[in-house]
Amino acid sequence: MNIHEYQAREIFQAHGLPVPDSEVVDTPEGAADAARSLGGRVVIKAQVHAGGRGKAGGVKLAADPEEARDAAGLILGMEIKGLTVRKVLVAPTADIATEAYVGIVMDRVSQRPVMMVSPEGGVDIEEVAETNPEAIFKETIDPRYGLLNHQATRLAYRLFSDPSLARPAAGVLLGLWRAYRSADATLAEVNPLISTSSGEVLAIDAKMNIDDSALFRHPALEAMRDEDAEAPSERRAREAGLSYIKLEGSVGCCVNGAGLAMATMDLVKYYGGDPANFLDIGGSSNPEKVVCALEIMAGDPNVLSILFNIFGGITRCDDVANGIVEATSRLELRVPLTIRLTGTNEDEAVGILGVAGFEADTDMDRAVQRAVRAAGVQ
Amino acid sequence: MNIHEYQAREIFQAHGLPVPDSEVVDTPEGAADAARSLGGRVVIKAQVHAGGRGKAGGVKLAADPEEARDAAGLILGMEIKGLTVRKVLVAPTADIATEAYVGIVMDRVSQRPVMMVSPEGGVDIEEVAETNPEAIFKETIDPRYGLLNHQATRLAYRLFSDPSLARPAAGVLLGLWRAYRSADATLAEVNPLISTSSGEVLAIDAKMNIDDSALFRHPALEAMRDEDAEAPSERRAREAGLSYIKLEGSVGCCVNGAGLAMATMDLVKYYGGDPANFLDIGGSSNPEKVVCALEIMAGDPNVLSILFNIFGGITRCDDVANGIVEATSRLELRVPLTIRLTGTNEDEAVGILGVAGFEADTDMDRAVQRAVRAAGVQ
Amino acid sequence: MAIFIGEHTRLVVQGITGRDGSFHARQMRDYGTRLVAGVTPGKGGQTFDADVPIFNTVVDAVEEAGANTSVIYVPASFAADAILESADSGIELIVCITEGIPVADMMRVMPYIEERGCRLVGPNCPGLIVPGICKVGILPGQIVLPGRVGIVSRSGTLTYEVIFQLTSAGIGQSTSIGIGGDPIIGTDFVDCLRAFEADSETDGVVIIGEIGGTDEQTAARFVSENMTKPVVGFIAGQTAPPGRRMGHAGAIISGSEGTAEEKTRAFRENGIAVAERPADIVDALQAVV
Amino acid sequence: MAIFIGEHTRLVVQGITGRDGSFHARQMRDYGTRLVAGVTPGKGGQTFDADVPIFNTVVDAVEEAGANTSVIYVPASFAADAILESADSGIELIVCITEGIPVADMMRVMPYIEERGCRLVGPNCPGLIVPGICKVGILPGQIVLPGRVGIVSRSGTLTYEVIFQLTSAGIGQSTSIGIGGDPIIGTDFVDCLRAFEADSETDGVVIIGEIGGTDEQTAARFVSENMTKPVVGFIAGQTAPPGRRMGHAGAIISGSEGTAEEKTRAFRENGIAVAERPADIVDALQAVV
Repeated sequence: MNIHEYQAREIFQAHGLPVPDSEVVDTPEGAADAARSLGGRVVIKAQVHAGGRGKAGGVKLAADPEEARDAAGLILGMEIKGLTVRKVLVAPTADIATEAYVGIVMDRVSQRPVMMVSPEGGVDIEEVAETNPEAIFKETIDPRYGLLNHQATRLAYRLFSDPSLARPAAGVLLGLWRAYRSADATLAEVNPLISTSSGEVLAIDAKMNIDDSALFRHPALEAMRDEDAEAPSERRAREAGLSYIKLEGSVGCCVNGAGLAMATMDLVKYYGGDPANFLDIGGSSNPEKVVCALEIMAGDPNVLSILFNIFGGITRCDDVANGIVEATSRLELRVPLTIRLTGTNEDEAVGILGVAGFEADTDMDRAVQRAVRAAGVQ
Repeated sequence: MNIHEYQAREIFQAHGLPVPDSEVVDTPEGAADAARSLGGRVVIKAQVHAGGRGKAGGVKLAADPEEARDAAGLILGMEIKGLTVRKVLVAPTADIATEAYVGIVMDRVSQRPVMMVSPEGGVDIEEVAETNPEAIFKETIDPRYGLLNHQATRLAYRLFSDPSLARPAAGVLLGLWRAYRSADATLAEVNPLISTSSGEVLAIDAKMNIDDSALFRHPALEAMRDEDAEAPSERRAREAGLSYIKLEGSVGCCVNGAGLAMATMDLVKYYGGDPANFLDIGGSSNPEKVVCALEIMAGDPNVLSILFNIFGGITRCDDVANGIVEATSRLELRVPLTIRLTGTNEDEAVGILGVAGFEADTDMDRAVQRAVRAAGVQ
Repeated sequence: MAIFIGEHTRLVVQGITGRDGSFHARQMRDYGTRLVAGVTPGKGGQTFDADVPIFNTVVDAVEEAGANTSVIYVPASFAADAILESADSGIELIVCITEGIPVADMMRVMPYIEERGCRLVGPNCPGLIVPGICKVGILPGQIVLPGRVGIVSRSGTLTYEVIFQLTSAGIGQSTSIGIGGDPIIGTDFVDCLRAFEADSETDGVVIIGEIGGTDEQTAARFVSENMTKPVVGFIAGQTAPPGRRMGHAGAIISGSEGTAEEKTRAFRENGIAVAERPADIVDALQAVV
Repeated sequence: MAIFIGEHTRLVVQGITGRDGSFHARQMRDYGTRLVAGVTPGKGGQTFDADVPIFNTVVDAVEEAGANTSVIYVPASFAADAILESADSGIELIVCITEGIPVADMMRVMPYIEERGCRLVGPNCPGLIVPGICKVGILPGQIVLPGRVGIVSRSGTLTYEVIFQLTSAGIGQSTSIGIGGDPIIGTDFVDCLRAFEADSETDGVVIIGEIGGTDEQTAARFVSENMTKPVVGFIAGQTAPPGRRMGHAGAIISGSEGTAEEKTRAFRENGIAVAERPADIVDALQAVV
């Protein structure tokens, strides 16, 4: 789960990082007030779950409260990568001498968190990794020990040779690790970590992703979820326990299992269609989930054809069939439905569907081809 | 450092252990008040850093506030193993169905903490270990992981087969581990952990030793030190950074280094004397420490002879010599002084001592023999 | 012989009295797996289906019932400790079916497992099946066919689909193993490929990858450098958008890493025949085995 | 040859700009030890005594100055991390002089050290000296004499006393090593005895134990089972009262365990000649070597 910059700033502050005080507001007038109370020049930053907000015009400087009001007025309501900006952060500007990158990512290869720092901060770290990889320094963190003091020291002296900067930087790295660990994060970043000409080290940006699987033990973090950042259909799916991602195609795909769902979408593409979504109803056999899945797909105006692809293992085909019958009795389906079912209780499912007037196929390729044709693509 | 039962109870309670509320008082009247506010039968327990207080009469039952007053009156002021009882704990009595032992010790062989439990609680665990070792169950704790849930579960089911008792017992074990770890303890014990006939699991005793070397990071625990439990001379030595243990003999020994100090005491014994103390002035060369050491030994009325045994390495013999001269100029030494010095700056030391009228030997055996003779033993 | 499981497997089910655990315990036993014990703390001394002893702890199952393999069906918040318990009790192979274990928990589990030298399959995986002999996990027994092709996959139902298509075409399997869709897993592609290469009952291997991470690329290099047996590959997720988690916690394209295109290229460059559709796996296999 | 240190030793001093670190760095260098680097974070780029480079980190000292051995003089609250840093930087032998490291810190250090396969001597120890060749730690160089007796001890000044008496009697030493008086230490008696047994330059060994723990008993069994060279022993603390810590954190008789009497008996029963006084060590050695 992504959280917003202003939320990550709070968490980082709580772990002792030198994050300047700032305010988050949702109106231009609020931005003017914030600028007034912060005093001096401020920066207005869109709070939105999308990278590249600077390039998209989502970050603006303001010399006084009036400029802050105007800037916030321009940013609030703006769309960045399909997401509407509903909140802005108002933060004091800093007198930047140097900009560094510091971050912790979960590294799949070492199966450990890796702390990365670079004296080339303020830009996309993936770019630095490609153009100037020797400017990135790493320490693998043993999860049984956490980030050790000497590791923080080693990295801090890669960023600053001056001990009066390296010492607080080491403190920032240790604090960032504590924040990462205690929030069950999969990413924690400060970009840039700056030094000022007066010799301060400050974290003037904050980014954090939280492990979805760990949210059960972090109700306070779960409460930070920005439901506005999800499509309403995605929120509904999440609440129903479905794994759903809306795409732009016309063939709705409802599958049990994430791998098979992706393979089904790929096969739609292979046969000339475009998948309208990823949708995994998971391993359970709850007909209610099937009903919800069908409603979500049917509610997508782009969808011209709906495909079910169910491989019965734990999932019982008859449960899915019952769900389909139940859902279609509740809502008038305006698009053709193609059903592929095989495996556990396949015969019962075919019977149930037959009574309700549906035909079911057992072959995946044939069903996908039919669903693509039904969308009018071929 | 030892802490008292009432202090360990507070720590255990803070870590979620089911420790019945109790009160600690230092007057018989206080005990009566406590018994009144707790209601019902109570137990009065001497708070003293000595084992076997029960056998010594330091634990008494009281049926009502009057009996509590009388019991506390008997216990307060009592001497147990040379220590005066200044406080008593007043706790409600429990309806004991079973008594178990649970504890964590620092195991030198595995170099890890070991949790031990035994269904034979309420008695000295060392006795159980000798008479019935198969009644003791152990889990070695990996300090990188802490006590794991399944380890606590394993041990809990060794104590109780009934899940309604084993589950809370597992919780007690996990809480005891948290207390042990967060206090930098070297020992944490509940003996007995009881089950009541109504099916409760309760920790009705509490014991904890804290790692002296870790006290620097636990000011709240350091503040729990009971200075009344130390001999005044031991407290003074500790405050001066000396390692001093008072014994009953007549030959005061002041040595640099713990191993050499023990070897010197043993040699005193070998030559027929009795050491009056262990005293290690450590590796530093601070003359003030020497002064303090000499004053402490001279203040012990049992001491009939004082021996310095200094092997100069980091410790400079001339510093020790200066300390001796300084101390003897401040206090009138009523007993003979034997000095053995060798190593770093030995010649300077002999010179300094010579000017002040002291003779110094370089041979350990000879010096010890002389000091023993000076005590009038031979 | 097969890989990892077989007639020598003596299974304990952790969470045997739960809904999933009891259902699959019966499925596995009925398939022929030697189910020697179950574990549910507090139910020690009872029996499951009258003949399988239940213990409070895994160590009891090892000592009293001789279990050497465990399969875990306990909820996500307890699953990491269940793995540690098995590892700590002398279990040699631990198969963790549970989905949704926090990444931080798994990062602590991995070095613990490695120190004790035992093997973990999963978590969030369907387990293993040796047709006609033994199954550990949730792979459906009715779709497999004894034979000489090994299957290793990050998916669940996609694996079933491939097995089903192979079986339908008369191609049998030596062992099918689902290694799980999480970012941090125990046994990986390379472990399985190495085992299949060494297995005298396997003639060729199907490897089913998906977007996210770089395990497929590592596997491809291993195939080119260390394998003599033919390998056919398939990658799911060509149509997956970057930055979105496609169900599996591990199935996410982050940055420039982990696209299906890259993985497919790595397969091709290292001599793995790539099937464009699941159905093409059959043809590709028939061409090489 | 000697044990653990010698002409191959390339030393880095952690805490070289501190009071103790700088004093002993000079002592060691003047004795002949190859002092190649010092470490003090924030002073990287400076030099110590004009010719020893100072680095911010141990890894720099390893990579840029080729250090293979470190000696630690940093305060107790930083010392555990200093050990971890050396282990993490590829140092092969770490000698920790610092006294007063919390037990919990050392318990975390030990498995870290073991995983990396490096050797720790100490903490709370005087270090090692090979007469005339190399010293690492704080043992006084002027009392040793080159020779063929190995000394291993839990004490500091008591070791000096024994070395001094041996040297006075003309008995030289191959290596003297103080393993430290803490309850949790890296290299133990058995490690040193094994190394002395294997060392072609050592003919016999003096082992100096004290009250607390059971390391002397373990060492005694090792001597009886694995050693061909004669061993002379001494135990300090016959007059120590139970339950009191005699200076060293490890020198405490707890329960029935760790008395000098028990240790002396274990020595005698396993063929170790026991000296009653330090002075008797000389005679005992002359009788056996």
